[in-house]
Amino acid sequence: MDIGLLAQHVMNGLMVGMMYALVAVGFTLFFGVLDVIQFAHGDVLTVGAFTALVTFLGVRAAGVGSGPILLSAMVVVSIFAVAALGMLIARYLVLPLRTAPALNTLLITLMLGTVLRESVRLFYPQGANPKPFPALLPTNSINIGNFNLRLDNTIMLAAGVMVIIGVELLLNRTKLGLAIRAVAQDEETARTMGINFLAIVLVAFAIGSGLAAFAGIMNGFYYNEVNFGMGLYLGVIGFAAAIIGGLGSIYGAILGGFLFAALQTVGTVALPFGSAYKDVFAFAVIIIFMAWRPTGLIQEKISERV
Amino acid sequence: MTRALKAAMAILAVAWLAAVVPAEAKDKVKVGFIGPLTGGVSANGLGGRNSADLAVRLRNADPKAKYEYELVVLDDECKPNVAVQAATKMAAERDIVAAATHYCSSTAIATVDVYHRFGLPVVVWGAVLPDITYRNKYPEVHRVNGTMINQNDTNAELLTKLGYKTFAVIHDTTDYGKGHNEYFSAALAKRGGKIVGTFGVGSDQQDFTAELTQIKALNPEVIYFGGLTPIGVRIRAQMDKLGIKAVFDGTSGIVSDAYIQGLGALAEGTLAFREGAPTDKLPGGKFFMEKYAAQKYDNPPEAYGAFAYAAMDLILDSIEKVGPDRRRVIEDMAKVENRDSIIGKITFDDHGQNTVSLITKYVVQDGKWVVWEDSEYASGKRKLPRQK
Amino acid sequence: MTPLLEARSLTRRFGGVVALGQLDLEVAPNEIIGLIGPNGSGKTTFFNVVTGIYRAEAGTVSFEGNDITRASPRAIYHAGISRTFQRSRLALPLSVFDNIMIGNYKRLNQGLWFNLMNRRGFKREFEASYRAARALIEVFEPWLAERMFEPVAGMTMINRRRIEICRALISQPKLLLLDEPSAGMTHDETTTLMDEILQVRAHARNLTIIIVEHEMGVIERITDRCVVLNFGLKIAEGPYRQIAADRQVQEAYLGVA
Amino acid sequence: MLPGVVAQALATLYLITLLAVERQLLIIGLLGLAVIAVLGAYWLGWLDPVNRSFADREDVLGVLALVAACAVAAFFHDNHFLLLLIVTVVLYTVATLGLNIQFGYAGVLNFAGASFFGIGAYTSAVLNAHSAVPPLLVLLIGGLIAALVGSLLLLPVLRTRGHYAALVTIAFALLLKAFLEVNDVLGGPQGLQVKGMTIRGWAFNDNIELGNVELSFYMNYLVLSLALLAVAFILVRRLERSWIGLNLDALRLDETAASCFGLNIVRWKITAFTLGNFLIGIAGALFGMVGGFVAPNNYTFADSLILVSILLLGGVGSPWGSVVAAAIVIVVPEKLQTIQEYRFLLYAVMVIAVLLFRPEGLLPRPARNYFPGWRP
Repeated sequence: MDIGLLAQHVMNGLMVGMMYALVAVGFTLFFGVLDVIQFAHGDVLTVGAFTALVTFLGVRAAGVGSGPILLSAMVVVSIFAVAALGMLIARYLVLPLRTAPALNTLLITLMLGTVLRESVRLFYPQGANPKPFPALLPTNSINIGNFNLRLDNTIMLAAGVMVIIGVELLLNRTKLGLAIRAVAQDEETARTMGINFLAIVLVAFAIGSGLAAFAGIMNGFYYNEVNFGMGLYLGVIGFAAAIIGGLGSIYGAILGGFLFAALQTVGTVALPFGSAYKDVFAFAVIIIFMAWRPTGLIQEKISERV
Repeated sequence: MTRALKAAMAILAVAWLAAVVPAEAKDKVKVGFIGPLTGGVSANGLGGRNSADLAVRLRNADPKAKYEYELVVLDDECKPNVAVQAATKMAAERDIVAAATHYCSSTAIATVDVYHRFGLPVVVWGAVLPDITYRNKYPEVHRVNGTMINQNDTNAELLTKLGYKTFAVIHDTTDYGKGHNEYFSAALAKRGGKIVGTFGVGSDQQDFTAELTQIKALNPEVIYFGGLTPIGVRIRAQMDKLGIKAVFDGTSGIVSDAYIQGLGALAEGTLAFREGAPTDKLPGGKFFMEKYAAQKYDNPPEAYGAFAYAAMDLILDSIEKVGPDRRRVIEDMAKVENRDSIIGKITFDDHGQNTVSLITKYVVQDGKWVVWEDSEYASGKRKLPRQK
Repeated sequence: MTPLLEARSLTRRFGGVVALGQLDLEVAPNEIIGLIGPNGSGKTTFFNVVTGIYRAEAGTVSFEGNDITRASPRAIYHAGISRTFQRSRLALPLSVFDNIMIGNYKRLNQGLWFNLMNRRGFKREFEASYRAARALIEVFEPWLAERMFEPVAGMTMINRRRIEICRALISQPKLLLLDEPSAGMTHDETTTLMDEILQVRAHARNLTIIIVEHEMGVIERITDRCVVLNFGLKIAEGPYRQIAADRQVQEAYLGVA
Repeated sequence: MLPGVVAQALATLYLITLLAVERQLLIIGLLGLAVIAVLGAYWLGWLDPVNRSFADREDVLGVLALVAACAVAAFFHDNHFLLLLIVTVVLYTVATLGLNIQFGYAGVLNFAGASFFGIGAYTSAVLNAHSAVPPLLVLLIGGLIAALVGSLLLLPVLRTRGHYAALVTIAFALLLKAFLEVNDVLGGPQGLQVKGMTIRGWAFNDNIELGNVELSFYMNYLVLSLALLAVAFILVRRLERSWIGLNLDALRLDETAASCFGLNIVRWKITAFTLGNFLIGIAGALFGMVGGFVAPNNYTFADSLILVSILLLGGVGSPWGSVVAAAIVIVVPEKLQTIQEYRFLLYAVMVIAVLLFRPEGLLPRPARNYFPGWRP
C-alpha cells in the first residue's frame, strides 16, 4: 500500500482514536471515584453535540457572524452545560444506588441513555433526521499523493492532545487531582483525611462529562453531521476502550481508545473478506483479548484484605 | 294486539326513521397503517403515517364517501419480530378491513405470511425488496411502489450513458443495502461498467473514513450507495473530508428532504432514483403537497409519503366500491388496472406488484431534488464531477 | 510422632516488605498454639499461605506429612484445615444455616442429579445436616439454634463470630485456624467465646487449633504454646509464661522498655 | 394459603380486564389503579400474608397460577394477538429464569441473553427446514446449541469479573448480530422463515375446532410454553433449594471465602452459565416457531437489556418476580399504543423509577427455604 494512503489511514485512525480516547477517559474517571460504569456517557456526548449546535444557531440568529466567537460560544456553553448534566446524573442517579449491586447502576444509566437519546429524537425539531453541523474551522488542505491533510483535522487533533494533557496535569499536578486519586485509591481513608467525598465525585463527573461534550463537538466538526444515535455506538466503544486499557487508569483508557480505532481500520483495510466483517473482527479480538488479559492492559490494583 | 297499537308503532317507526336517516349516520370502518415510528428511520415512518392519515382525513371530509374511516396505526420499529406482532394484532382484529404496511423490507418480508394466514389485504407502501411480492403468490399482498430491480436498471443505464466506467459500491448490511448491491452489480455488468470495490457497512456506523480511503486509492468515477438517508449523509460528508471527487449515486433510500437538510451545499450533484412519477409532476401531486402542508404535520412526507398516501387511497377506493369486507376488497384489488393515483397509473400484476415501468431519475440542484431531465445537468449547463 | 502441620523456612514478601521470613513452625496433634506479634508481623499472612490464598515464595508447608505448599485452598480444606477470617466474611444475606453449610461442602452430596431430581434423598441429607449444625451451634448459643433460618445480616458481632466458627468446625477439620476471634468484641464477650471454643474442643476428638490473638488473657488461658512473630521473623517460642518473660518479646511486642 | 389464592384471583381478573379493554383512557386508568392498589396494599401491610402463603404453599399456588393462565387463555381463546402476547410473556419469563441462574445465583453477568435466545430460534429455523427431527427434540437441540456456543465464551467469562465480564457478553451480542447480518448462510439480514410445529400430525399452526368453538392456533403454543415454563420454574426452584443453589450464592457473595471451604468455583460457574444458556436457548427455539420468522434484528443488545431489566424489575433471584415483571414489561407498552413513538422513553423512565425507589425489585428474593412449609 503506498505511503500516502498509509498516512491517510493513520490520520483517520488518530482522529477517531482521539474521540474514543476522550470518551474512554470519562468512563475510567467515573469508575475511579465510584467503581461504577456510567453507561449513559455516550448519549451525554450526543447531548453535548446538540447543545453546541443549538448554541451556534442561537448565537448566529442573534446576529453574530464571526467564526471564532461562534466557535468559542459553542465550546464553552456545551462543555459547561454537559458538565452540569454530569453532576446531576452523579448526584441523583448514581450516588443513590451506591449500596445496590453494580448491575443496577449499569442498568439505570443505560436507561438514562435511552431517555436522553429518545428525548433528542422526539423533542429536537425533526430530531430523527441527521443534522448538518457548521464548519467553523479553516478547511484548507494540502494533498501529498493520496494523503490529504486538512487544517481543521490537524487543529482538532492538537486540541484533543492538549485537552488530554490538561486532564493529565490536573490529575497529577494539582491538589484537586490528588484528592480525586485519593478517593479512587481508598474512599474511607480519603474521607478520614478530610476530603469532601461528594464534592470530589461531582467534580470527577463534571470533568468526565465535559470531555464527552468536547468529543461530541469534535465529532460534529469532523463529520459535519450529528444525529441522535451518534452516542450509542461511541458509548459502547468508549466503554470497551476503557476496559481494554484497564478501568481506573487514564493512560489505559487513552491507549485503549487508539487501539480500538486501529483495530477497526485494520479490520476494514487488511481483512481479505471485505469491510463488512470489521465489527465481527473487532469484537472477536476484544473477547479473545479479555481471555488473555482479564483486567485490561494496565492492570487495575486489586488489594484484597483477607 | 290491537290495531291502534299497531298503528301507533308504525307511526313511531316512521318517525324514528325520519329522525335518523337525514342525519346520515355513516357506519365506521377501520383501516390500518404500519411503519417504523421509532428508531433510525422513523422519519420515513412518521412521514408515511402522516400521509396515510391525510388520505383518511380527506376521505372523511368528502361528503360523497359512504363510510367514516378510522385509521389504526401500529409501530414495527423496523424490526421483524416487532413487525410480526403488530401484523398479527392488526390482522387478527376482524373489523380492520385493509392496511397500508411497512417501509423496511425486513419487516415486510417477515409479515407477508401473517397477512396471508389471516386474509388481511395489505398494500406495501415503501419496502422495495422484490421477494415481498414475488417469493410467494399471496392474493392479500400488494405493493404500490416498485422493486429495487427497476431502480437499478435505470440507474446503471443513465450512468453508463453519461460515460462513467469505474464504480465503487458502498451498501449497508441490511437486506435493503445488500439487495441493491446485488441488482446494481448485475445491471452494471450488463452495460459494461466496472466495479472496482464493494464495501458493506453497518446501518448505524458513524465513521466511514477507512472505507472511503480505500475507495480513494481505487479512484472510481462514481460511488454507488445502497442504503438509507442517515448514513448516506455521513458518507457524502466524509467523501468531501477526504477530498474524493466522484459522483455520489444513491438509491430511493436517500430521496428525502432529510438528505439535503443534513448536507446543505454538499448535496449538490447527488443522483438518486425512485419508482413512480415525481409527486409534484402529477395533477394529484400538487394537491397532495398542498393538503399535506395544510395539515401542519411536524414531519415532511419524505420519499415514500406519496406512496403511503396512494396505498391508503387505493384501499379506501375499493372499500367504497365493494364495501368493508376483506374478501371482496382482495378480489377488487386483483382487478386494479390503470388506476389513477398521485404516483401515476397503478396496475397490479398477478403477484400484486404494481408494474410501474416508470422510474424517475433525480439530481440535487440548488438544495432541491430535481427531475434529471429538466435539470441543468441534463442540459449540460452544469457538469457532474469528472463528467466528460 | 510426626507433627500435624510443619512449616520449613516459609518465606513471603510483599514488594519489599518481608511478611514471612524463613519461618519454621511445628504443630503437634491436639495442640493449641497461640500466634502472636504486633500488627503486620505476618500472622495473617501465615494463615493465608497455609490455606493457599497466597503462594509461598520459598520453603514448604506439610500437613500430616504431605506437602501442601503449592496446594489450592480447596485441596487444603479437603485435607482437613479450615479457618475463620480476621474481618468476618460471612455471606450476610444468607441464613445462619446456609452459612454453616457453606463450610460443610466436602460432606454434602454435590451431584447434579442428586440435588435436582432426588428430592427424597436430598431431604434426608438436609435434615441430617440440620441436626448436626443445630447440635454444633447449641454448644455456642441456644438462642441462635432457634434462628437457624434467619439472615446473618441482622446478627451481633459475637453471634457472627460464633457462626463463622461453626462454619469452620462443621466439616470436622483436623486443624482450625482462628484469626483474631476477639476482634471487635468486648472483653467479656471474648471470654465467653473462648469458653465456648474450649467446650467444642472437649466434644470434638483431636482438634488442633492455631489462634492469632492480641488479647493476652485469651492466649494465656487457652494456649499450650505460643509463637511470637515480628516483621515476619519468629523471635520466640514456648509456653506463655516463658515468652512473656522474654526480653526480646517485651521490647518488640509488649512494649516494655 | 388463602391470601395467596385471593391475590392470584385478583391478579387474574385484572389481567383479563386490562387485556380486554381497548380504549386508551381506560387502559391508562387501569394501570394507574393497579399502581395505587399495590401501593395501598403495601401500606396496609396486606402483602406480607401473601408472601407468607407463597412461602408455605408454593406448590399449590403454582398449580393455581397455571390454572389462572389457562383461564385467561380460555377467555381470549379466539384472539390470536392476545394469545401471542401471552405466549411471548411466558417464553420471555423462561429466558429470564435462565438469566436468573447465571446472574441471580452465580453472579455471572450475561448481557447477551437475546443472542442465546436467537441461537435457539435459528436452530429451530434450520432444523425444521432441512431435517425431520421431531419438534420437541428440536427444542432440546436449540438449548444445547445455545449452551455450546456459550461455552466458547467460558474462558473469558471465567477469567473476568464484574464489568470486565459485562464487556465480554456485550461484545458477543454485537458480534453475533453483525455476523448474522453479513453472513448469508443463515439468511443474512433477511433472516429465515421458521416452519410451525407438528407433533404426530397435529399441526400447531392450524386453528383448533372444538365442536362449534374455534380456538386460535396460538393456543397450541401457549399450552406448550406453559408446560415449558412449569418445568423451568420447578428446575430453577429445586436448584435454588439445594446445595447447588447454596454453592452459587456462596461464590457470588465471596469467591475467596467460598474457595477456602472447598467450593469448586470453576465447576459451578460453568454449570450456572451453561444451564442458563440452555434454558434461554430452549425458550428461543420455541419462540422462533411461534413467531415463524427469525432475523438478526430480533436479537440485538437492546433486546438483551430487556431481559436483564425484567430480571431486575422482578427482583434478582426471585422467579415469581420474573413472571410478574415479564408481564409488565411486555404487556404495558403493547397496550399503550396511543403513545406510539414515546413508548421507549416512558419505558426507560419507568425502569429508572423502580431502580431508584425499589432497588431490590418488585418481589424481592426471600431467604432460602429448602422445603416450603418444613418445620424442624
